[in-house]
Amino acid sequence: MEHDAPSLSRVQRPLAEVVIEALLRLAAMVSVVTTAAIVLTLGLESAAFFSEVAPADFLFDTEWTPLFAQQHFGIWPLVCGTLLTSFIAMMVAVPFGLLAAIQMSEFSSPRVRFWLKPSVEVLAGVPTVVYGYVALIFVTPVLQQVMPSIGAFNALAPGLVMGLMIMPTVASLSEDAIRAVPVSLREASLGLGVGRVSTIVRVVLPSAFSGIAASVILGTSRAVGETMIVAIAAGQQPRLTLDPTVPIATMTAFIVQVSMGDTPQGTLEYKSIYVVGAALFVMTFVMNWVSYKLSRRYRRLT
Amino acid sequence: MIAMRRRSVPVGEIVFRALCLGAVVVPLVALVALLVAVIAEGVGRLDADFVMRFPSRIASAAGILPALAGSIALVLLTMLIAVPVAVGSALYLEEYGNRGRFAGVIEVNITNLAGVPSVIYGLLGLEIFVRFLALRQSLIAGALTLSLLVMPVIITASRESIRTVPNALREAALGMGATRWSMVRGVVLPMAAPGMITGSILALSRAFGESAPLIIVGAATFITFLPNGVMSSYSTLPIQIFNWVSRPHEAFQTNAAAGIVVLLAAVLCLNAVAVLVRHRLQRRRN
Amino acid sequence: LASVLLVACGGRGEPAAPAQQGSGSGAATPAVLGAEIRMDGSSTLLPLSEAVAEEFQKQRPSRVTVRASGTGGGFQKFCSGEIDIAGASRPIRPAELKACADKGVAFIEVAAAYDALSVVVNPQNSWVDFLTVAELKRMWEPDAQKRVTKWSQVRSSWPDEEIRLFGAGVDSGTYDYFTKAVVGTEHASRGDYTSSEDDNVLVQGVTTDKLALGFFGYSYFAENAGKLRVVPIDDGIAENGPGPVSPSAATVLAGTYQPLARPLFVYVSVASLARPEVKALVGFYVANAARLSKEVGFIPLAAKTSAAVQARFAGGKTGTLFADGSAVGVKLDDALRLAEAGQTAGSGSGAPSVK
Amino acid sequence: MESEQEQEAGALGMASGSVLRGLPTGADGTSIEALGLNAYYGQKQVLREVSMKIRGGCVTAVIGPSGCGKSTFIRCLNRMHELGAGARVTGRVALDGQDIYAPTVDPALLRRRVGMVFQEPNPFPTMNIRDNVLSGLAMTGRLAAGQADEIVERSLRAAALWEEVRDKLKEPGLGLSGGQQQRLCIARALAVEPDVLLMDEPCSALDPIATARIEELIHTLAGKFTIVIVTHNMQQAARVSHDTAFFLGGALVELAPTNRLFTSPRDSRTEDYITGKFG
Amino acid sequence: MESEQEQEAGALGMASGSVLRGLPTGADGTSIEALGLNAYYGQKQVLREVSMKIRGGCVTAVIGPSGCGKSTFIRCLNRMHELGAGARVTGRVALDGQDIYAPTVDPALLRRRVGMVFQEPNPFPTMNIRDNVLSGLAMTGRLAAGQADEIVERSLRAAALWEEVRDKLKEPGLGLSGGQQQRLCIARALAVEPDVLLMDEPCSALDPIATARIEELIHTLAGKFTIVIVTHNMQQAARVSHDTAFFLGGALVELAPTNRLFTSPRDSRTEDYITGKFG
Amino acid sequence: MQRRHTDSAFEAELSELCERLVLMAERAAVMVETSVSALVARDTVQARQTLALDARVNRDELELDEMCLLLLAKRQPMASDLRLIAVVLKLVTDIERIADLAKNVAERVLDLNAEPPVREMEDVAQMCALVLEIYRESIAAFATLDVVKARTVIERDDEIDAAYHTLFRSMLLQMVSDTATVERGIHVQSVVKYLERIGDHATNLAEHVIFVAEGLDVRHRGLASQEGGSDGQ
Amino acid sequence: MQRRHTDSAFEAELSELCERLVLMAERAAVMVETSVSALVARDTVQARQTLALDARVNRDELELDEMCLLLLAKRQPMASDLRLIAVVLKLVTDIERIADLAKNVAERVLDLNAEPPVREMEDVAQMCALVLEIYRESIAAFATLDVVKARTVIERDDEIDAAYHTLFRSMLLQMVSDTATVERGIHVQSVVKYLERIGDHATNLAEHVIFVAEGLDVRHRGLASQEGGSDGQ
Ligand SMILES: Nc1ncnc2c1ncn2[C@@H]1O[C@H](COP(=O)(O)OP(=O)(O)OP(=O)(O)O)[C@@H](O)[C@H]1O
Ligand SMILES: Nc1ncnc2c1ncn2[C@@H]1O[C@H](COP(=O)(O)OP(=O)(O)OP(=O)(O)O)[C@@H](O)[C@H]1O
Ligand SMILES: [Mg+2]
Ligand SMILES: [Mg+2]
Ligand SMILES: O=P([O-])([O-])[O-]
Repeated sequence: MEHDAPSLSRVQRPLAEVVIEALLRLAAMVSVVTTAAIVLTLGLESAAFFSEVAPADFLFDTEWTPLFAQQHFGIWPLVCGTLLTSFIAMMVAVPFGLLAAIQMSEFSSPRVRFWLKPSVEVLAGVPTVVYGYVALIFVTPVLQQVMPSIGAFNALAPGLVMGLMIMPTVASLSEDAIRAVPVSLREASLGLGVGRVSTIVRVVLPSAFSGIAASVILGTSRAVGETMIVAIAAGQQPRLTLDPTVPIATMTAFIVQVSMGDTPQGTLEYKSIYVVGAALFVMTFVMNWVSYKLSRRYRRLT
Repeated sequence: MIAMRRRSVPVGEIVFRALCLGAVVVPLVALVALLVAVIAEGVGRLDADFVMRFPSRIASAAGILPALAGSIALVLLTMLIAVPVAVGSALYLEEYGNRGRFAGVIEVNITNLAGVPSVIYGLLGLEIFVRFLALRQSLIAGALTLSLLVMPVIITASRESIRTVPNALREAALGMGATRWSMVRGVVLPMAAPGMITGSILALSRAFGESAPLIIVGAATFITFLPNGVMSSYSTLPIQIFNWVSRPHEAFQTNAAAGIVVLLAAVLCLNAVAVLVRHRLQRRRN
Repeated sequence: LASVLLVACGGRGEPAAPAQQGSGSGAATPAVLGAEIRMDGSSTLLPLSEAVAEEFQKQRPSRVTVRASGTGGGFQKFCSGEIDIAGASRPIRPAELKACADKGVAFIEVAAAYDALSVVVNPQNSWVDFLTVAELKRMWEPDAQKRVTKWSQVRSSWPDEEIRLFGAGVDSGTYDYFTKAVVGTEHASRGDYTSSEDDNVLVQGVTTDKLALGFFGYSYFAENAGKLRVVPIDDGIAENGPGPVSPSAATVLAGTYQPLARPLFVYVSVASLARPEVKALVGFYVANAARLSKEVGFIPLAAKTSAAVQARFAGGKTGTLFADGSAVGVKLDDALRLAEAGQTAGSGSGAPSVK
Repeated sequence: MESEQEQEAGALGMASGSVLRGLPTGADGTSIEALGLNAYYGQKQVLREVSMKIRGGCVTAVIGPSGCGKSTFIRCLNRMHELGAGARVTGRVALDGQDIYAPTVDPALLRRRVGMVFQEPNPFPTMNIRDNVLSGLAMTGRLAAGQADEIVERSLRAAALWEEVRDKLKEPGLGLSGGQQQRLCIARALAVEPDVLLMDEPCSALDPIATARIEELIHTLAGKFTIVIVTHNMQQAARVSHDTAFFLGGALVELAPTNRLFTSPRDSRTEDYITGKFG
Repeated sequence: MESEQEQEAGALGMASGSVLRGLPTGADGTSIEALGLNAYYGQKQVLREVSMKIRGGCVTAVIGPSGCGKSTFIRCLNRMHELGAGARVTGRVALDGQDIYAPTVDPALLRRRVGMVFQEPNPFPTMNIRDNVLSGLAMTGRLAAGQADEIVERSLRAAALWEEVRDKLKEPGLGLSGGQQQRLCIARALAVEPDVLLMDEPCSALDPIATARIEELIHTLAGKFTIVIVTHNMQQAARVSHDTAFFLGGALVELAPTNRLFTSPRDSRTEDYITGKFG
Repeated sequence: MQRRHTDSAFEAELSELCERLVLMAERAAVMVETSVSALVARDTVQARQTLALDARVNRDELELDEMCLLLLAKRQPMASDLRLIAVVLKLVTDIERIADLAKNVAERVLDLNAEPPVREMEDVAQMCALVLEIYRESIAAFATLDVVKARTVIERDDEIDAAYHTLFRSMLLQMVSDTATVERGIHVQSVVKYLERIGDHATNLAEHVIFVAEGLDVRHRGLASQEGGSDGQ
Repeated sequence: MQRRHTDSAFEAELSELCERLVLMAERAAVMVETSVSALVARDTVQARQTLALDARVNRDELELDEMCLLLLAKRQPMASDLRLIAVVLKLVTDIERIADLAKNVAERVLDLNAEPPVREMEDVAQMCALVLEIYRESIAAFATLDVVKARTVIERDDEIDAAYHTLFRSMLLQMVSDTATVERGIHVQSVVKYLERIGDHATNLAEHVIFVAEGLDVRHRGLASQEGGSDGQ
C-alpha cells in the first residue's frame, strides 16, 4: 500500500510569510499607537494644566477666561455651548433622520432607495467649512428676519445647519437598523391584521431600537466634535447660557480659536486647548462606546 | 362571519407617510437650495483664472491655484500613507490576529478612533508631528495628521469588506494547500478590493474637505507658490475658503463661494465615484 | 488614480483653458525660486504683508508664505528661528527680546505704517456719540467682567440694554496695545466678550448687532465703513486735541488720535537677510510700504519718517527702539530721533550687534 | 375537481377511524375558493389562472418545485402578496363566498380572519411571550381589559405550548427554542381568532424533533381551522394534509386527496415530480 | 470493526456487479485511520476518542444529528479544525500510516493531499472558470507554464463538467448554476491531485437535480479517490457510500457497510436515530 | 423497541398497522376454524359462513397494502420500521392465502356434504387444531416480535407435515380399497393438503418475524449457507 | 414511463430490479417447463434438474427482497416507483411459489417414475404449454408495464381453469374405474393442480402490473365493488 506518498513535512515556514505577517502586524499596531498617543498627549498636557489650575476650578467654576487677566477655568461654558449646539442639531437630525430612515426603508422601492440613500448621504459629505459659510452667510440672515434680536453669531444657525449635516448619519444608521429588522416581523404583524403605521411604530421601531439609539448617540458625538461650523458661525464667546440667540463658544471652537493664533508651547493657553481637547475626547469616547455597544446589540438581536 | 368592510379612511397613515416623505425631501431641497445659492453666489467668479491664479489681496484677482495644488498634494500624500497602513491593518486584524479578547480591544479602539473629533487629531498632530518630530508646518505633517484621521475610516471599510468575503472561500483556498498569505492575496484581496477602494475614496473625500485639524497643524493662509516637496508649506482649498470667509470684505465672500463650488464639485465627484464602486460591488455579489 | 479623478472632477466645471498668466506669473517655474520666505505675526498687518508679498511676487517669483498668528505668536516663532519676518502691531517686548537673544536671533526693526485702533458700533446705534478713555476702561477692564453688562452702566443716559463686546484675540498685538492703552496694563481685560483672531467675526458681529461695540485695526473699519460707525475717542488730554477725535490719516499723523494710534512694524531676522530673496523682499517692503499701506487701509508713515526707516534698514541697524516694550503714545518720530541720537536700546542691551 | 375530492375522501375503502386516515376534518370550516387567479410581480406573471377549492376545516398542502408560486399563492389568500413592490393580482378569491379582492374589503380586517405563519419563527423580539401572544389584539386595539390572561392561556394551549411556558410568560419570546418559537407564532396567530391559517414552510427552519411537534400540532388544529400549508417536503405534505395541490410554473396541475396523490397521481407531471423526474 | 467491514462487503449474497451494490472501490487507495481522536473548541470537547478506519478508495459517509461533530471530524482529517479559535486536537490520524499531527508535518502540504469540498458551492468570485480550476496550483506556486490547459480539461472532465463549460472557460465561475458551481469546486479540488476528498454536506445547498448530478459524480470518483462525505440526509448516505459511520455526541457509535447499517444496524442508538426516535 | 418514535403519529400508525395485521390474521384463523368445524359437523351453513368471511379478509389485504404504501410514502422508514412494513406487505399475501385456503376447505365441505359421509373427521379436526395452534403462535410472535416463539413455530412445522402424511396415507388406503370413496377421498386429501399449506404460511410468518426483529433473513436457510461461498462472482 | 429519473442511478437501479425480477420469473418458467417435460418423458434426470434449479430462484427471492429494501431506504420512492417496489416485494413471493410448484411437479414426477406409466401425458403437456404461455405473457406485461396484455392474462385464467377441470375430471374417472391408478392418479391430479396454481400466480402478476402502471388495485375486484357501498362506517 506504500505507493510513493509525497512527504508531508517541511523544514521551515517560508520567509515571505513571516515577513509579511510582521509587516501587517506593524500596520495594525498603528491604530493602537494612535490611541495611546492621543491619550498620552492629552493626558500629559492636561496634567501640566492641572499642575497650574486646581481641578476644582476646572469643574466648578462657571466662567472660562483662561486667556484673560481674570483667569477662570470653568469648563462649563464651553461644555454648555457644545451641548447647546449639539442639542439644536439633534433636534433637527433625529426627527428628520428617523423619518427619512423610515421613508427609505419602508416606503421606497429599491430603485428609489438606491438613489435616495447616497443623495441623503451627500449631506454628510459636504465639507464642514462649507456648512459654516452657509450658516453664517445664508442661515443667520434668514433667522434675523424672523427673530430680529438674534445675534450675528449665535448657537441656532450653526446648530440647525449641523443638524442638516448629521441627519444622514442618523438616517443611514437607523435605516440599516430598521432594514435589519427581518421582513418576516413586518409580515407577521401585517398578517395579524395590524395596519402599516402601527406595524412600523409598534413592531419595527422597537425592534430596531438599539440601532436607532446607536445612530442618535453617534450623531450626537459627531455634533459634539464638529468644529468648523461652530467656529465660523457660533461666535467665540464662552458663556453659560441656554439662549440659542447669543454668541457662544464650543469646546472645538475654542481649540480652533486659540490655534489660529499660533499658541506658544508651554504656555497655559497651549495647555488649556489640550485640557479642553481631553474633555472633548472623554465625552465623545463615552458616546462612541455606548453607541458601539448598542449597535452590537442590534446586530446580535437580528 | 366577520365583516371585512373598511370602516374609515386611515388618516393617520396618510399623515405619517407625508411626514416621512417630508423628512427626505426637505433636507434634499435644503441641499439643493444650498448648492444653488452657493453656485449663484460664486459662479460669477468661477473661471480658468480663478483656478490658475495665486491668492491676492484684491479679491477679484485672487485664485485658488496653490490651495488646490496643496489640497491635491496633501490628499495624495495622505492616501499614500494611510491606505497601505490601513489596509494592512485591516488584513492583519481580520486574517491574522487571533480573534480573542485582544481583537475586541482593537475593535473598540478603531470604532472609537473613527468617532474622535478631528480637532483632537489636530492637537495630536501639533504635539507629535509639528513639535515633537519637528516637521513644522509642512505638507508631511499635515498629511500624517490627516492619515491618522482617515485611517479608521479606511480600516473600518476594509474590514467590513474583508468580512464579506465568505469564510468558505478562505477554507477552500487553505484546503487546497495554499499558505495564509497566498490565500489572502489570491482570494481575499481581489474580493475585498472594491470595498477597500470605496472606503479609500470616501476617506479621500473626507480628507479633501477637512480643515479644522489643518488649522491646528498650521496650513498657511497666504501662499505664493506650489508645494515642491514634503517639507514644503502648503495651503488647502478649505483653508483658503475659511480664510476668505473670515475676511470682512464682501468680494472675498464671493471668492469663498466660488472656492466652495470647486470644493463641492470635487467632493461630490468623489462621493459619486464611491457610490458607483459600491454599486458595482453589490451587483457583482448578487 | 485619485489625482486623475480629482483633476477630472475639478475640471468639469471649468473650461480647459491654457494656463493663463495672471498675477502669479512665473509661478510655473518653481525651480528657480529658492527657499521659502516665511512671514508670520500680526493679523493687523496681514493685509499689508499680503499686498507686499503679492506685489513682490510679480517682480520676482519666490516662495513666500504669509501667516497671521498674531503678534505674540509671530515673535514666538521669530525668536525660535522658524520664520524670517515677523509682523507686529506693537514693539517687541522685553521678554521676547530676551527670547530672541537667547536663541541668538538678531533682527532689524522696520516701521511699516501707522494704524488707528478703531472703536466701532453699529450704524443703528444712536446713543453713542463719543467715548472717553475712562469709559472705555470701564467697559474693558478685568473688573468689568460680569459686572458691566449694560450700556447704562457706562454712561447712565444710555439705554438699559445689554452691551455686546467684540475685540481682538489675546494673541494679537492689537489686544496688547488696546489693553495697555485703555486699561493701563498690557494683556488685562475682561474675558466675557467675543474675542477673535478672525477679524470678520468682529466686523460681522458689530455690523449686525445694534447693541454691539468692538475695536480692531483701522483697515478693517475702512473696508467696511458703510456698515460700521466709528466712535470718536476723547483721551482727556488737551494737547492731543480737544474733545473726541475720530481716527483718520490726518488725526493719526497729527498725533491727535490718542491713545489708540500706533505704529506697525516688521522684524527681520538678520540671519535670513543673508538670503538674497529675503533681502530683496524686505527692501521691496520698505520701499513700497507707503503706497501699499494706503491701498489696504493703513496710514502711511510721513515721508520723512519713511526715509529714516529706510535709512535704518539700509544701515542694517539691529535692535529695537522700544526696549521697554510698547509705549503708548510715544511717537515714532520721537523714537527715531532718539535713535539717531544713539540712544537706541536693544543693540546694546540684548541683541548681539551686527556690523 | 371538487367533486372528486369529496367523493374519494368518502369512498375510500378504509375505515375512517384509522390513524392513517385519521386527520379530523371540520366539514363546516371556512372554505376558500380561488377562481382564475393570476398574480404578477411587475411584468412577471407568477400565478396563472389558478382555480381551486380549499375545503373548510381541512388541511390542504401545496407542493411544487422552488419558484413555482406556492408562497405567492397562499399570500394571495390573505392579500399579503400585494404588499410587494409591483405586485398585482387578478381573478377572484372567495372566503366563504365573499370576494376578498372586492374594493370595499379592508385587507387588515381580512388578515384577522386569515392568519399566517412563516418559514422562520419570528416572535417579536421586543416582547415577552405573553405580549407576543397578545400582540395582534393589542396592536389593533381590541384587547379587552380583563380577558388578556384567558386569551393567553387559550391560545398557548391551542398551540400546545402552554405547559412549556406557563411559568415564564414574562420572558422574551426569543429565549425559546426554534420549535417553541414557531409554536409561539402559531399561538400569536390563533389569538386573533382567525378562521383560516396559512403556513409557509413552517418547519423548514426546524430540526426533526421540532418538526414532529409542529406536525402533531397541525393534526390537533385540523378541523378547528382551515389550514393551508406550503411545504417542499413531500413526505410532510403526505403526513399532515387531507388534500394536496401540486403547482408547476405558476399553474395548478393537480389537486387531490393526499393519500391518492402520492401513491397514484392522475397527472403525469405530478407523477414525474413526485418520483423525481425533473430533468 | 475493520474486519467486519471487509468481510461483510465480500460476503453479501448479492452479485457484486449489481447496480445497487455497484459502487466501484479501489482497494489500494489512500486509507485514513483515526486513533483515539479527541477534538476541542476551547474547553468544549466535541470529539471523544474516535477510532475508525476509512478504507482507501471507498466512499465513507458520516451521519449523525446536528452538532454531533461530523464536520469537526472530517476537518480533523486535513487539519482544518485547528484553524478555528481555540481549536485543539489530541490523538492520532494516520494517512497511509503517516501521522498527520506529527510536528514536522506542514498542514499546507497535507491539505494538498487531502482536498475538501464544502457545503455551499464556493467558487472564487473574482476568477473565471479556468482560473478557479487552476487556483490551487497557482496559489501554491506549482503551476507549470505549459500544463495549464491540460490540467483544466482533465480536472473538469473528472468533475463531469467539461462538456458543459468547455466553451465558456473565461466566464466567471459564479455565472454557473449551483450544481455546476459545486462541480467546479470539486474540479478545483481535483486539480491539485489529492488522494483523499473530504466533502462536508456537499449537496445540502443544492436542488434535487443538482444533487443527483453530484451523487453521480461521487459514483464515478469512487475508486479513484478515498472519499469521506458528511451528510444529514440518510438516504443520501445510503445512496453514495460503501461504509457509513454514525456519530453521536462526538463519539463514533457504529461504522458498518452502508447497506447493512440502514437496513439492520447493530447498535440500538443507530437504530433509534435512523428510525427517527430522537426524543 | 423500547424507545418510541419522536413522531407520535408515526408510532401510532405503526402500531395500528401491526394491530390490523393481527386482526386480519385472526380473521383468517377464524375462517380456518369454522371451515374445519363445518367439515367435522358436515355443516353447510357454517361452510357458507366461511365463504362469506373471505370478503372481509380480502378487504383487509387491500387496506393493509394501502397503509403500507402510505407509510412508505409518508415516513421514509428505515431499519426495523422498514423491515416491518416490507414484511407486512408480504404477510398480507400469506394471510389472504390462508383465508383462501380456508375458503377452499369450505368449498370441499360443500362438495362433501352433497355426498354421504366418507369417514370420521376427528383426526382432520385434530390436525386443524395443531395447525391453528401453530398459526396463532406465529401471530402472537408477530404481535410481540417474539423471536423465540417464532423459532418454535418454524420447528413445529414438522409436526404438521407428519400429521399431513398420516392423514394423506390413511385416506389413500381407503380410496384404493373402496373406489366409491375416490372422489370424496380426493376432497378430504385436498382439505388436509390445505391445512398443511396453512402451516407453511404460518412458518413464513414466523420467518418474517425473525427478519423484522433481528434483520436476519432465515428463509431458505440451508440453501443460502450452502451456496454463499461458491457463488461469489 | 416516458420520462426518465433525474437521478440516473435510480433509473438504473429500478430497471435492474425489473430485469432481475423478469430473470427470476423466467427461471421459474424454465423450471415449470422442465418439470412437465420430465413428466411427459418420464425423465428422472430432468426432474432432478428442476429440483436443483430451485435454489437459484430462492436466492433470487432473497436478493430481490434485499434490493427492494435498499431502494426503499435509499430513494424515498413515490407513486409508480413506490408501487413498483412494493409489487416486486410481493411478486418475488409469487414467483418463488411458482418455482416451488414446479419443484412439487418434479417431485411428483419422481414418484410417478417409480411406478409404471398411468396414462399419456400429452394433455397435461398441453395444459402446461397454456399455463406457460399465459405466465410468460404476464412476465412480458410486467417487463413493459403493458396493461392491455395484463388484462388479457387475467381473462385467460379461465382457459386454465377449464383445462384443469377437464384433466381433473378425466383423471378422476380413470381412478374410479381402476383402483390401481388411484395413487398415481392423485399424483397426476396434484401436478394439474400445481399448474392451475401457477396460472393463479400469473394472474396475480398481471393484477400487480395493472397496479403499478395505473395505480388501480384490481384484486378481488368483484368483491370490492359489491361491498363498497354497504360498508362505509
Ligand atoms: N419580490 C419579488 N419580485 C419579483 N419576483 C418575485 C418576487 N418574489 C418571488 N418572485 C418570483 O415569483 C416566482 C414565484 O415565487 P414564490 O416565492 O411564490 O415561489 P415558491 O414556490 O414559494 O418557491 P420556494 O419554494 O423557493 O419558496 C418565482 O419565480 C420568484 O422568482
Ligand atoms: N467555532 C466553534 N467554536 C465553538 N464550538 C463549536 C465551533 N464549531 C462547532 N462547535 C461545536 O462543536 C460541536 C460539533 O460541531 P460540528 O460542526 O462538528 O457538528 P456537525 O455534526 O457538523 O453539525 P451540523 O450537522 O450542524 O453541521 C457542536 O456542538 C458545535 O456547537
Ligand atoms: Mg416559498
Ligand atoms: Mg457540519
Ligand atoms: O494680530 P495683531 O496685529 O493684532 O497682533
